[in-house]
Amino acid sequence: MVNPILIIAITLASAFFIGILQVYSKLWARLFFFLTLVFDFFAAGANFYGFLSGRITEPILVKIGGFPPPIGINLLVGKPEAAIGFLIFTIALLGAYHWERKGFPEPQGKIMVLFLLLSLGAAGITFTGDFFNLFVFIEITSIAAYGLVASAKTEKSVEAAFKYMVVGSISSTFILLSVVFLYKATGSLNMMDIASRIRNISLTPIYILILLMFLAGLLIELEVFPINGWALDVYQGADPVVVAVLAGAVVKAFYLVFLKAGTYLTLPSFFTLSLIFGGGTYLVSQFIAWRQKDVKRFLGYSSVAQLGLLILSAGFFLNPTLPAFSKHLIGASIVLFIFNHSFAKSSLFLLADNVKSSQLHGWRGILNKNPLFKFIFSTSVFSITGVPPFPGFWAKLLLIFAIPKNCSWVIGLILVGALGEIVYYYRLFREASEGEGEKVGTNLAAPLTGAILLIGAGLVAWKMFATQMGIMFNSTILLLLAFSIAIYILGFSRILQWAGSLAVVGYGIYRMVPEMGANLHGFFLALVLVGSALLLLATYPTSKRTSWTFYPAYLVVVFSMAGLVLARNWLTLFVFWELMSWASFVLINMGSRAKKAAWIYAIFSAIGAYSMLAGIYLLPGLSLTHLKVAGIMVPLLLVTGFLVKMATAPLHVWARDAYGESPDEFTPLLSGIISKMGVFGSLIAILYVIGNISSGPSFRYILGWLGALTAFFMTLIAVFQDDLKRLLAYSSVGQVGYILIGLAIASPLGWNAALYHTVNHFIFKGLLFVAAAGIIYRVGTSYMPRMGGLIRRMPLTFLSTLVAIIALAGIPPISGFAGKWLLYSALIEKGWIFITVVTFLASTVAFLYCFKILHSVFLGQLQEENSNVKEVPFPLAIVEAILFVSLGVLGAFPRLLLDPINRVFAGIPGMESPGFHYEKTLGVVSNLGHWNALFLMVFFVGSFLLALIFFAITSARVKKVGQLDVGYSGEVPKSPEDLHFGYGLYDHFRKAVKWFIYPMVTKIWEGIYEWISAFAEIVRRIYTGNVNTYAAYVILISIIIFYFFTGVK
Amino acid sequence: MAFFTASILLILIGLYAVLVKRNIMKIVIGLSLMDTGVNLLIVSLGFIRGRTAPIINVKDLLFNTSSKVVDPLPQALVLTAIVIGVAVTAVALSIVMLMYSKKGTLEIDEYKELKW
Amino acid sequence: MVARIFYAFLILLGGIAYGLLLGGISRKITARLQNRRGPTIFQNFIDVWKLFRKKTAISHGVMFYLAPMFRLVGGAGTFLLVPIVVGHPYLSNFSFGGDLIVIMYFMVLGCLGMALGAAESGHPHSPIAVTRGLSLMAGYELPFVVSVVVLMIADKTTTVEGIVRAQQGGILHWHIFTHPFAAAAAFISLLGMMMSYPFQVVMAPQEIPIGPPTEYSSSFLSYMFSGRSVFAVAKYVLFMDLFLGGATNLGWAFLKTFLIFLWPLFITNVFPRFKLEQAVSFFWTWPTLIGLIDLIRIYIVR
Amino acid sequence: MRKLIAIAFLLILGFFMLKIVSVFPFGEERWGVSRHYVDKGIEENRASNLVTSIVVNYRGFDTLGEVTVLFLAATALAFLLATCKCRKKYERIEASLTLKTASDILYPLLILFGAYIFIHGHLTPGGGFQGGTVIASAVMLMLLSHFTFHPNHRALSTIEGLAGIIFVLIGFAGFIWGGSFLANNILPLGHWNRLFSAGVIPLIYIAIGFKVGAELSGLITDMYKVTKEEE
Amino acid sequence: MDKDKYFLNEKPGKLTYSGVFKRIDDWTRARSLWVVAYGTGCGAIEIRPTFTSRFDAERLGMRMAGTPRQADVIIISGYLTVKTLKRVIRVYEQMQSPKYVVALGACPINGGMYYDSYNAINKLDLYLPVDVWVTGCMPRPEAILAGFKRLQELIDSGRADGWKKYIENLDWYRENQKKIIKNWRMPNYNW
Repeated sequence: MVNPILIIAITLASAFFIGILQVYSKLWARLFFFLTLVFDFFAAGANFYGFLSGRITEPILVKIGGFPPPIGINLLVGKPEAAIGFLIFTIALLGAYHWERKGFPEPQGKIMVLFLLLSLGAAGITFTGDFFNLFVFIEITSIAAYGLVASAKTEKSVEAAFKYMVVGSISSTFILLSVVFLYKATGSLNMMDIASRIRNISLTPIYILILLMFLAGLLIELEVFPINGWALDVYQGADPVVVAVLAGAVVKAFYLVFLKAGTYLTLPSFFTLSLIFGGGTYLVSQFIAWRQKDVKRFLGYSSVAQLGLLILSAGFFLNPTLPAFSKHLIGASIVLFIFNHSFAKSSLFLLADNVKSSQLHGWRGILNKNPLFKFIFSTSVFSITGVPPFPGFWAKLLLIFAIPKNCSWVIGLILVGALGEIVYYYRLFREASEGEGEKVGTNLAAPLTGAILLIGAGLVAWKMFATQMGIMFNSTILLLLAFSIAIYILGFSRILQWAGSLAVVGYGIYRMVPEMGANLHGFFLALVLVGSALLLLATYPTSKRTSWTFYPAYLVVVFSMAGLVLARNWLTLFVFWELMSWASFVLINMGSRAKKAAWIYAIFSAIGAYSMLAGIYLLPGLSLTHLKVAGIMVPLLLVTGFLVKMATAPLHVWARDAYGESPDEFTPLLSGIISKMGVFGSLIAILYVIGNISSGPSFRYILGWLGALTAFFMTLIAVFQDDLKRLLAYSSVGQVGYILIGLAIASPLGWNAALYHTVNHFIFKGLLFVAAAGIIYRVGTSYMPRMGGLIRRMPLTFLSTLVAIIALAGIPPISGFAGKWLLYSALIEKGWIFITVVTFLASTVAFLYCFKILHSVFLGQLQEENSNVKEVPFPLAIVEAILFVSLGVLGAFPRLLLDPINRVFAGIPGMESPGFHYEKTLGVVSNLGHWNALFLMVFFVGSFLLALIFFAITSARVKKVGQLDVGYSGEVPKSPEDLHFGYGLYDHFRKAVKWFIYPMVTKIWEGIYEWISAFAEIVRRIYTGNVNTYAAYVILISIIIFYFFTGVK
Repeated sequence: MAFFTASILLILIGLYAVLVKRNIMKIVIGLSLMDTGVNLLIVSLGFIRGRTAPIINVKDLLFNTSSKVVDPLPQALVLTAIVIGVAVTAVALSIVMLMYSKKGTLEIDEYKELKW
Repeated sequence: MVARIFYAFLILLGGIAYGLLLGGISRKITARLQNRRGPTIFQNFIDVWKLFRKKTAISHGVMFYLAPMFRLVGGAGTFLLVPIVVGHPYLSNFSFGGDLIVIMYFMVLGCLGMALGAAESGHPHSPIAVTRGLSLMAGYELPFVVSVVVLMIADKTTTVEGIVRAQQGGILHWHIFTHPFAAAAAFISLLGMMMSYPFQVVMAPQEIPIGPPTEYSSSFLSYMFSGRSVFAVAKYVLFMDLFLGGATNLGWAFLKTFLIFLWPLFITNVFPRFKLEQAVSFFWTWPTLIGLIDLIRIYIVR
Repeated sequence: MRKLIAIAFLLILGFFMLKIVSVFPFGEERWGVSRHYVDKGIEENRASNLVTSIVVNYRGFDTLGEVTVLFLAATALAFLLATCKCRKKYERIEASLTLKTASDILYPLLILFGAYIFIHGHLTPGGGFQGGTVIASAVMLMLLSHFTFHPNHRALSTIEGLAGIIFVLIGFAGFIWGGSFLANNILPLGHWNRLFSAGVIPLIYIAIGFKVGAELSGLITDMYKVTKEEE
Repeated sequence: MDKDKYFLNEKPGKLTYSGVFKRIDDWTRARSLWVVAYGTGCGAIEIRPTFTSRFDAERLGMRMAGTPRQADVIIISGYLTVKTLKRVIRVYEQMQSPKYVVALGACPINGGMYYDSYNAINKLDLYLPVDVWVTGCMPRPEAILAGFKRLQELIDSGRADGWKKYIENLDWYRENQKKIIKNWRMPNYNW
């Protein structure tokens, strides 16, 4: 234990000493400066460690001058104070180091003194147990901050300092007045003493007014909306290092004071106040950042919002009616939030310091300049936006689950705000990762430390809180995830990394074999692991452009999916869900033109994840069993989460670009397997939740309609795509619509159809995307009108694509038909006749794009520039071969897949009998009809061969003619380009269906975005930049607080 | 009571300057006025009618002191507050000087680069 | 089984012959309607033979080569999956292979094959015609599906046999009388299926002469010709089974299919042609609405 | 309009403040912890000036902070104005002989007076801050009257820092020998109302006096120099 | 002259052209003439009545073919310019054997009224093997039908072998064609 007074006194003394020293030797001054900070760091750390390890149990009470508490000033350092103190000095040390590397502005000695005293002031604020002393330290901090904010000596920084100073003075006036009034009212200045005295006096309105005055002063410092204009100006105008320390450390000290005020000054309206101001600030700031073009200011908005969330949490934390466990959770969440925000935001500000321009467009492409920069940036952004396993995620999770159910609207507020946060943070991400940017600075040690600390803290939090929350992790999955990350170090050699990944997935399969296939979870596990292994095989040749991170991220996606399907608990499922979503975001973002797509993907992932989280929150229990819920809200929220991943209309907006622009080697996984996680989720949601609500059948009917409309509209839009991958994207979305219909039917036949189609869709869409990857790799474009005639160059790919397309279209002898047949049988059995009609129509329209793929890519005229392309690379060819053979085999023997599916459902009540049986001649027989797959296959192949042989024997001599030798009205065509009909292939059809393909949903989403942006634009106009106005807001808000929260009228 | 009212008036006048005046110097003066008002208020809060200053320089005061002197604590506090006010004013003035050196004007409307 | 295959082969040959004959008849009737004498009703046989026996043929590639076989097998397969006489050991064909859903999807196979071959020829007219054909298919499929679903729901079966059995017991049990609106929708969509005027957009002689098989010649074309003929017969038989109560013997089958054959023929000779988008819009509105009357009735009555 | 709104706001605020103060009748006797200072102050500290006793000992930590604030202000000002190219506003003219002579005479007297004030801080009204201010006013007087007057900046800084360090060191001495930071039991307390009494209080006040004097002088010099350098 | 290359000879061991098959073949060929009518000159206007209600060529089994690939007969209807000749040759070469040429009017025979034109050819049979000539300027549909009747007779009796002659004398035809068509730039003959 180090006496806290030593920290303060030694720092003070050395500040004075540096004041002398700097006159004589700058070097020594600097040395001394760092020595002091390091001492502070270790001293504060020792205290914190003492508390953590349990060596110090009681709060440390320092009696200055030897006087007992009410008489003299005393410092009171408990666990929170020690923690915040440690945080302050850590951030200060990092900031100082960063500033030193960058170069202190002249005169250096003075700025070091200011910096030292700033951290000292913050520490003093944290440690002190006396209200007037608090005021003194606030003033120390403020004055140091005024000086530091102005330290850049640019017009902006000086202006910011002035505004800060004016508003800060008003704030300290309020604090001073209220402290003196408090003294007058209670006769004491000591916090504890006042706390006990206040308990003894009756809280008349006037007393409350005094307390509110203190709180108003504090709220100004805590940057609540709308009296935070000064703070935003400071964030924008000041030197980023200063801002990093201010936002990372100093504000946290003020927050601690806020907590103390809430604890000691038993203010009745504290809860309401913190809810209103915290929640309001949080919500408003998250949205007004949308239109912000200045990165530093926008980070400022984010800071303000985070602080708002902290204030809100404080309200709950100090709410006496909260159960102990919830209180514990909220406490943990506050700690994590503070840690997360301090390090992530400081790192971001320090990164901003490395970038020349603070404008958004100035950040364009800077991530691609320096991998370290990218790492820090992504880590920080992920952490702030709450991506597992970073502390921000756990903080949010803990907070949400701690909030009592009767305040569930607060959850909505938090999640909506978080969504806003996602929107603007990932817009920055998008901007920063797009194209090639300017060079960035290399002063990255401090933010790197922050990022590493974040990761560490995230893992620690994972270990500490996961079990408390009831999140259970399969140890094998964790091991495999660790392996996945470890693959990163093999990044120097792509082939090693690939082989390593294969080995890890192989090991995973080996370890997981016992789990596979036994039940629903095992079924999906098998799909995930085996499917991913296959698709992984095909990634190598085309992954040239992607980075070291590709394989680790890929494996993380794979194993988080494995963890997801193995989850026996909604929360576990959610954690893995988030992990999967964000890892796939990373992967999508690797596509060279995928930045916007990744942004939209992030937004929609977040919409899904948050609504799912809200749903899980509202569930009566967390385990994956039948849960009784009332009303339609819970299933709706849950299902929305899953539907996003399935890209069901109207949540499909992300899919086109995410599928179309993501790296070619990743898209098969995205379409083949990741979308199936939505299927899994919907299945269990329907099974465990929707099955139990009274309006379940109609809910499912609506789901069925959603599926049918998705299938229809997406198919229709797919017809008009000219980009190969986008076409496949829409097709994929449409196909998943069929699966949704099957799920919604919820009869044995329907679920059989859904699962069959799930596997089948994986096979053929995986195949198609793999083939697309190969083609794009060879041809160099995904624009179909520029292809054509590739059948002559890629026969194997054509054959496998053809088979896949036949499966996709659901034409009999190939396996795709099985899903269709089961689905229609189920639909007709169920009597959902209108859905049947729409589905039928959709599958007919699907023929249009099926032909488009085959024609535009493989048939028609071979273009001159493609005349030398080769067959797709070997690994891809192997995967194609495996997949198309399996399509054919399944086509002939659907029982190979139907039997396992039946076994899966055998354990579910009401699903024991599959709804069909097998007969020798009739094949699969349902209650309505029958279908003999083997016969059809034999019949088709046999008669085809017969016809072919007959033709070969009897026909005229067939001569192969040249490519350009076509009937062309006697003319001689000049080039293949003239003859190839690729562009606008379905223009005539477009005229017929133009009413259906109007991008209404996209327009609606865009409209929502625009409206919110416009609203944000209006709201942020209140920050006029005029200091008079800011002061007026302060007065106005104070008046409002005084008026509404006291009885004084 | 007049002391209270007067000091509150001082505070309000200071605030009025901060809220309304367009000249930066006047705003700083307003802040200074506010400080003064607060200090006055603190001192007057410590006053007890009919008592002397808390300096025990005569023997008589040594006994039963608490019935003879005013409350010394507000005075101690005000001492600190005054010094802090001076410090803030000094920093404010230096910032104002810096601002003036940048733009050559003290008009507050010219300093609206940071907004929204 | 061998006997069954043998008979199936015979039936198939009969079907092709019947189809070619119907083609000849239609040419004859058209000619008479246009105040001409027209060719002999066996003209199609002559054409097929001549094409088959041409001395040379050209190919543009593998798919081009295989497509006519696809077409023939697709048509023949569809024909063989539809029972001509339900319950008959041979004339019920291979209807055990699948129900109506299977048949509806199997129908596409031939078209797909031909589309692929045509597209490989590299002639710009081919994809134009194919895309038109597919679009048109998207058009007529809707009313057809509406009426098929009506039948399936009404008879609680998806097999053709079941639907035929449900119509036994008198002429008024035929679906054309019990579900007149569904039947009307289906028969309008038959016009599209047969690509007769006013829906003659695929082979539109005016702008893309003879459509997809532009590059096909000689024996390839003769295969296609046969395939198309038997495919048409398959559709007639299917419609007979679905709406006209099936057949109890070959005589009835010939009569009913001939009646069905006459319906598009008479329409085709008196109507001008729709543009494609008009055709699709037409199918998606009027016949669909007509079919929906029965669909809604079924939905309510069920 | 702006003014009206501002006035309305302020009137409401003023109303609330008045409400607050109205519960504390003016001049009412209302003791809190200061009862202890008043009753036990002499006994514990032997400083006649109770305010000093509070300022330097009971709430000495505040004073340390206060000193720091002033130090901070001086540092910040020096830092901010160090490279400031503040524009000159008007021509300076030489001060008159009378003024020069008078200030030459007053300068040592003022410094002496300041020293007196802070040395007697524990006995009479006044103390380190007040004394330091008087000293600084002496420096200001010289600055205004003499063009050539330049206080030694290094010396000022050194004094300022050293005085601060001494303050902290005294606190430390209390920590080491007296049991707690700023404890007033390391030196004999002496007798009431004597110069050498009250333990470390006069020492601290002297340090503060030096510090404040040096700081304020430095502050004034800095501000003054900024305008002067332009000439 | 490589006869195998152009399949003039029968494939050994396959269905041959002799006997009953040859008979049927010739019979059907004569009764199923698919025509590509190249409207080179004023004769184009006469083709339409020939094929429509009044004269109804369809009763002879004839019909219009949409593409040279499927056609048996090409009708050269009227004068032939050098520019058109190139297209005609190309169309002819894209037709599948056996194939026949019917020339209408005086112009293909000797240039007719354009005998001294700088760009109309005078003798079509220098460039393509004409099976049937129908004279007149222009011949009426009746005459055209008569010409086709004659063609059918020729085919039926196996004497319409212009396509064989063309292949056998390909070099001679090419020489003539190239003599008159200056910018040749055509793909090689396929059959």
